[in-house]
Amino acid sequence: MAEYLIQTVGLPGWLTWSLLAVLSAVLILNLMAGGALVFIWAERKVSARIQDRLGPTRTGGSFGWLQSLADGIKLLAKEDLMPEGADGMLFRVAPYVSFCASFAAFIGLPFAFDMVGLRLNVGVFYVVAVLGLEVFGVILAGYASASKWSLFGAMREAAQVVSYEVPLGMCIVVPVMLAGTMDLVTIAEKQAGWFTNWYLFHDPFTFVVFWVYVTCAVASVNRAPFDLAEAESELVAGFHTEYSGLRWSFFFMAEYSSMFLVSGLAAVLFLGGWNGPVPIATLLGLSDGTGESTGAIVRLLGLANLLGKATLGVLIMMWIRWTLPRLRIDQVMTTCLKYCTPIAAVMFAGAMTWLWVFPGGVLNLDDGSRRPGEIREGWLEGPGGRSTAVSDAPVDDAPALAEIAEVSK
Amino acid sequence: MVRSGSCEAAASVRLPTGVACETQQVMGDKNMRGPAFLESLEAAVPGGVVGTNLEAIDPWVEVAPAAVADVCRWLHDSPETGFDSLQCITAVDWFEPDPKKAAKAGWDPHLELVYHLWSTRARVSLVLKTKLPRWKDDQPGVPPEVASVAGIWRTADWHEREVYDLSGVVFVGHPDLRRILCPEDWEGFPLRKDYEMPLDYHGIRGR
Amino acid sequence: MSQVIDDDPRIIEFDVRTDEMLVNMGPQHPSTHGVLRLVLRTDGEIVSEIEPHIGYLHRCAEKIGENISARQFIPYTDRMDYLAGMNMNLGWSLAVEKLMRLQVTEKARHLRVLISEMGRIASHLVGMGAYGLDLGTFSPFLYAFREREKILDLFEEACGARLTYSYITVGGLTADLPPGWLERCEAFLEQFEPIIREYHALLTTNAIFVKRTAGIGVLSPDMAINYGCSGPVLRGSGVDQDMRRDGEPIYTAMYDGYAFEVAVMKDGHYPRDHAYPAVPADAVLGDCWHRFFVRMLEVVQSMDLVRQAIDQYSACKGPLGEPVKVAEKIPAGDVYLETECPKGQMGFYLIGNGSAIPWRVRARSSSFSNLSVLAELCHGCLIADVPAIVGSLDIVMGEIDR
Amino acid sequence: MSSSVAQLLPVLAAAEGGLNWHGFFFLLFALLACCLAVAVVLADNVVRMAFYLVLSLGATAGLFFLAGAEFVGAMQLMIYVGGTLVLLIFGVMLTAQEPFVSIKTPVRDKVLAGLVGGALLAVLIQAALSGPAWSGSAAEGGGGVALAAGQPSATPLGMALVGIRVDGDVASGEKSPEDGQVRSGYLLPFEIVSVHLLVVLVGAAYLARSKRRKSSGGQGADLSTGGMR
Repeated sequence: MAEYLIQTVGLPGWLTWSLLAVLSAVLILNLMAGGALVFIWAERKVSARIQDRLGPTRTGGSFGWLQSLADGIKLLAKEDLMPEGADGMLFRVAPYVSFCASFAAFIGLPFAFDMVGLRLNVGVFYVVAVLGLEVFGVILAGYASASKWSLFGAMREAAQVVSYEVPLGMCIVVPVMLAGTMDLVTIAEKQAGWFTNWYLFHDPFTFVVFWVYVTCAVASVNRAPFDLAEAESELVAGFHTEYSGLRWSFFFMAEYSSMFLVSGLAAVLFLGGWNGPVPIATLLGLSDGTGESTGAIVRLLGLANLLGKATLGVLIMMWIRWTLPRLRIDQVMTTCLKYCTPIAAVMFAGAMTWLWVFPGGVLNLDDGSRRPGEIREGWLEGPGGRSTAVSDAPVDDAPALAEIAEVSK
Repeated sequence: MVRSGSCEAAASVRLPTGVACETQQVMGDKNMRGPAFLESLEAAVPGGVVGTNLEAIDPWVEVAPAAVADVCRWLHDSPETGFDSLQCITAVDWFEPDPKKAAKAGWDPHLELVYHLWSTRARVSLVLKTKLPRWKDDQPGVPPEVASVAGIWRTADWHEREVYDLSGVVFVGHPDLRRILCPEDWEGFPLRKDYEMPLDYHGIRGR
Repeated sequence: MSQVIDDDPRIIEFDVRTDEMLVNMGPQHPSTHGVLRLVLRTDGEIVSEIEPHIGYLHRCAEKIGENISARQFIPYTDRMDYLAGMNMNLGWSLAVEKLMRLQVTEKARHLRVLISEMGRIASHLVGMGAYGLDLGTFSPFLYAFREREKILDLFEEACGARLTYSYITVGGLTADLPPGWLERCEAFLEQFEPIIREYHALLTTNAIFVKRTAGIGVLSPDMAINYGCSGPVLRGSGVDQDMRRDGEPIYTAMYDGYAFEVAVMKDGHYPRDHAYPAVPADAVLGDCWHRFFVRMLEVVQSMDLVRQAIDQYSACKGPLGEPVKVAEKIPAGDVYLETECPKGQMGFYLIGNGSAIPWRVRARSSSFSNLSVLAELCHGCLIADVPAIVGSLDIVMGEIDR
Repeated sequence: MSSSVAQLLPVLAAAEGGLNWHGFFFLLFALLACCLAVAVVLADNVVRMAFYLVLSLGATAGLFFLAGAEFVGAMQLMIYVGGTLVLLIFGVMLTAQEPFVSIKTPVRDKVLAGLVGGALLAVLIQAALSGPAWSGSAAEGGGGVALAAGQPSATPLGMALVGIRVDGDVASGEKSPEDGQVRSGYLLPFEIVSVHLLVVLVGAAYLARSKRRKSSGGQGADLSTGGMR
């Protein structure tokens, strides 16, 4: 893309690169902002349907799809109050910190084979690390609003999110172990083909780990039934009691985008990322069946797949929110420490033994080219490796790899 | 448990006066209203019972103000009566403000406390009444005093606070006698017949 | 080293010094039912002491009662427990009729049973929905109000009002049922039956709901009696008392010819509980869960009563009878009557002096005593349990403050 | 000093004349980290100090990413910023009641700190600038810092942890020519460090344990399951 601009259009080098950088940033930002808007509307409609009522119908056509826009304008117009005893700088900065945290995590999430902000080799690790930063925004907001209620909410939220990162990390290690790499793109590639290749169905242990992951994800994103921070029945509105107008909308956007992110991560790790349940692209002959197809139509199909799965995840979260009552703070902590973490650990051990007992997978479906036991890293493929967008460095330690292959057979 | 049959009555007709509706006070063989009950009460608290009225729709027993606590204690604790639940405490201000009617009225101004007791086991109710002077030794503004029964029935705690707040009766021995419905710094006792609404309260115009 | 510390008595071992906080919950708090202010003394999350402040909705109904005639007082009884206006009217009308030794016609009696039991269903629906709100789930509230709206439509056809009915009055009822009302009421009951199972699935057997309510706010039977609790709060603690069966003859006579069992747990199980979810393992008799479950059983009990009332009412031939004139003279004398209202036993004490205007009117409210037990229940619970316990008592501030 | 500064500038000029983005971001993150570190020292409000620390450590994570060491960058973000600083802010918030929030340091301490800091800085700069890579290769290294060869990956690190060394030309287990030791993996040191941390953790928990009056059963005692105490 850059070469094209420089040669044909003759733009100076630095302008093209900055243009491209801005373009990708805007793309991701819009995906997040657009996603948040759609989800706000979806939340109203889904909760309405669950509660046997209609939800917004008048704004913009019959389905009220402009409702989020109307909310946005209202929030923009509303005055940004700041309580008198508040710590000015921290109060203003807090929403942007939590917004940036969930925005930065989108860089690592692969939407289709080559549609990823930055193909990090430590993709999963990076996303989880940045997701942990969102709690800063909440803590600072709770402290800076100088009100007893918001401090209560911030305390509860911080304790909950920090403690739920432990089981979340453990659940993520299982698919990473199955794929042998932390690179999200490779993990998704490995689950190409029929849905039986998805890690969800890889073995009973990963199946359970998926559901533990869902619980921890719902908790770490602070959605009901774990939404202690904004428990309106006890505390008035948790940490964002004192916020209004645009700042409040940033918190709102951060919550929805991290919801989308967490379900996107679930899709990539367990549900085969951009690979659909039925490999239509391979059946139609558009791609070569190894999941790394580079055709434009196939990528769009992949994008549709991932967005569909992530949106399904978000809808499920909404569905849970409008049916289940809220847990008490000590029950939330007990589920984390006494239920999620031990189950995740046991399942991790189970998945490992399963891998050791059935290296090729029980059904031995694949032809051994994708044996999960071996490490399929881009640069370990050797000179004849796949032509990927990233140039392969000449690998001079092929003999060492052969030896590894024997060890692990 | 089906209760079959009831007093048949066609159109809305008045029962002849004087025939006490079959009051549930008559429970099984023990006639709680009967003389036997009054003798046992008299024996338990000598000088307690001052008067009775068994013909009224809700027959009641009048007790001397000083003996209220003892009578209630006996009624609560004694096995055969066992009134373990206090339904309601009411203060009635018998005072006719305008002199003309006061002359015709058959009673002299006084304050009357009415206790409604209920026994959950025997499913029987009892009404206790006691007469208090309107003001303590007749200085207007100083509420009369009577022993508190909050120790016997915990529900009396709030009921007595309400009677104190609205009708002005001080209950001696009450754990925390404060106004319950009106603001803490409200003057006067609203349910008194001669109560005047204050002109203003913290700047809010009263009348 | 640790040995030295342990046996040195002078070392005052203090806990991590967390200073006590006085937290104000209400009066404008989303979870307190109406304007109730709770002052909590909390130590971290643990509530060590709680003190309810009431009186924000005090309209001195009793003082007004001394200036208007008995029948004119009916609209004030509507506004005491505004969620069960019908039952309030019934209580006051029966008290006055007891004083006037008045007997209403058979048709009026059956119609009163029908209407007051429908009122009980509507009130329990609000109690169930609001309790879901207190525990954080929003949907049951809307399901409950969807059904309550249908009942209010029926009431609107009968007496023209949806909240403050003044339909049952001294001497009978203000108007007879419009034609076709009974069929519509029958249709409502038909479609309401499966929805009760839906509520059970949504709340009663919901794991998180059970976790938040079972074993919380346990009220022992004798403490309930001592604090004068009544209604579902008393029956939730296992005390077998229901004024419709044990009350004054003039009130129990109203239910002659009706078969119903009191919804209370006797030796381990509720009446006819085969059709309802089992009691969860860690639910102790007298906790929030049992109070909630008793209300759900009473809804079904009231539905049976309404069906029987419909049959009895349509079988009645006689006229409905006229209520008394507005300025009817009340005989001298005092009378007290307690009726079984949805929240508990609502008592009216009335003193007449021969003129049309009563000398003294006193309303003994059930929520007033039910709330007084709150301080005892919330001792040592967590902050998140306070709305759960207040919700389980199902209090209405209009009735408490009068 | 001025000559070394002059050497910095070509870093910005990329080979084909346009702006060298890599250099630009490097300078940006470096400046950000340093200024925020200074801000941490100068800030008098405790909570703001903690917040600046979060930002400056975030900037250093950015530097790691720039240098292609994604694993270390992510590690920095997760461990430092996501873990330690959350606890630090917890501690600061819980204790930052009025008397502790703004810490005014007397002028005398400021001067002393400035002196010590300045001396340390001078030593560091002198050591950095005298290094061969910095001063010597300014001429041919003009193309800016070359990206690490090929797609950087954490796998050699991961496997080394397990004891299989793939990053050198010598297979694991043989003697390495230069220093004669066995090039074993990092498993042993890794385990030692983790046990060490465990011991430290237990010690800290024991020291900070809440002292409770021995006799009192106390209301709090039986509510000890979970809860915020």
